Amino acid sequence: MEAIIQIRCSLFARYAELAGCDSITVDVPEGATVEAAVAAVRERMPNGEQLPDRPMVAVNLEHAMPGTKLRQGDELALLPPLAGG
Amino acid sequence: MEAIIQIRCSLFARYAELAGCDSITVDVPEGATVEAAVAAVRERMPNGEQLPDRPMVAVNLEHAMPGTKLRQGDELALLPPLAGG
Amino acid sequence: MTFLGRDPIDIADLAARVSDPGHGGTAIFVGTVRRSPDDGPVVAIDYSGYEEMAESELVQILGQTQERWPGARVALQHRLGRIVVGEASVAVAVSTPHRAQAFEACRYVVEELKKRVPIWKKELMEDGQTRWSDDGDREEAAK
Amino acid sequence: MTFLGRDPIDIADLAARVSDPGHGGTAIFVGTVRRSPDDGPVVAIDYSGYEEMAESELVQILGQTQERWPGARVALQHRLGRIVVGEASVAVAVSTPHRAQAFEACRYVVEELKKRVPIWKKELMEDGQTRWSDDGDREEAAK
Repeated sequence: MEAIIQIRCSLFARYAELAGCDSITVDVPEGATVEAAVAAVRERMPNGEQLPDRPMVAVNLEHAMPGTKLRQGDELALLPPLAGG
Repeated sequence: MEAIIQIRCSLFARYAELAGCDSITVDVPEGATVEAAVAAVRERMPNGEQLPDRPMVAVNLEHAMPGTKLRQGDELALLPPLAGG
Repeated sequence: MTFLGRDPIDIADLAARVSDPGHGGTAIFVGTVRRSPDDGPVVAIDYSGYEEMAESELVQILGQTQERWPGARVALQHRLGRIVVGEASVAVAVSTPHRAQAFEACRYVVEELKKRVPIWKKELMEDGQTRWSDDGDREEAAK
Repeated sequence: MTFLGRDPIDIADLAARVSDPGHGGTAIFVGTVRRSPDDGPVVAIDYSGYEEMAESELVQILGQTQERWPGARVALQHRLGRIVVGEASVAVAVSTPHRAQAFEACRYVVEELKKRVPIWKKELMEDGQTRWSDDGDREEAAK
């Protein structure tokens, strides 16, 4: 049987405002991709349908690709378009 | 008869040190070029033979070419290689 | 070392932090909250960040800068919280032996920061409305 | 307006002088007297200038900068007299609406200054010797 892991996904700025919260935890199969976890977040999060198709993502404080695989304990984050400076 | 004009030539930095003075006045024919005035300065000024062949020159606070013609009252200056900044 | 803070940015302090007797050129960039003529009456911007990641990205950017311009000294400060029009939100100082590298390295740090560091801006308008600024860099875009 | 002076350069003041609510980017260059590893133990530099002409050239350079980058605000200070290693001899600040122009215009001012403004340096060595520095820009050459 496939192991299930919990992934905590942090939300920032306009995404946090959209969801009305700072983080969402989703259950995904071990080894699921970032893309699959984002799909789970989109489904679970209030107003998740308003997220862009492919939001910018970080895993463990690093920018990550949709194909990156996730393990138990990884920290996911959805990043709205950056606007620093 | 050709009119003679007095041209005061200011010296700076290493040229002032070379000459032991800050300025030299030379007599040149009216309409003489910068080049001719510089030749007169070179001849008159202590250690003038150590000036470069074509020192950088200013006339009336502007960079000037060797062919620029001089009139009474013009302020000539010999500028060592610039090193501002 | 921390690059993020809430206090006003002190440019002279930043310059002093990269001072080096072997370095002749220091380039400094200061980004300031501006009131754009085309975008309505912004009075301030609230800056927020994914702070842990922003610090980590900045450490990387500074490391890459020092790889590319060996010996360069870099100092950087990015302010978070509410910043009113005319005040600095970010400043980067780079010193190198010669000036060309200082300009290039400073520009590099600023461009990388814009590209990679997770910081966001919420604009506060004169009428009390707010707006997320993520359609480009309002207060100082690249073009 | 005067660009030359004997007092230490105040970078924060220079930045404040180009501050503008419509400008988001300020680029600042600071040239510092440096102790070069290859040129012997310089302890200070005596800066002198053809002051009237230097002021006039600087006015022209700033005018040309504003023609090329309309609306740019520029402040500049060049120090004369004895400046010890580690202290600033020149600083240029330029603000523009967007950052790319601020960097370009600041660089332009510095390069033009080096090319055109009649200022000279006499290096003072540790052993008391002096040397005119006109074989290139010791403390921060272009390369």
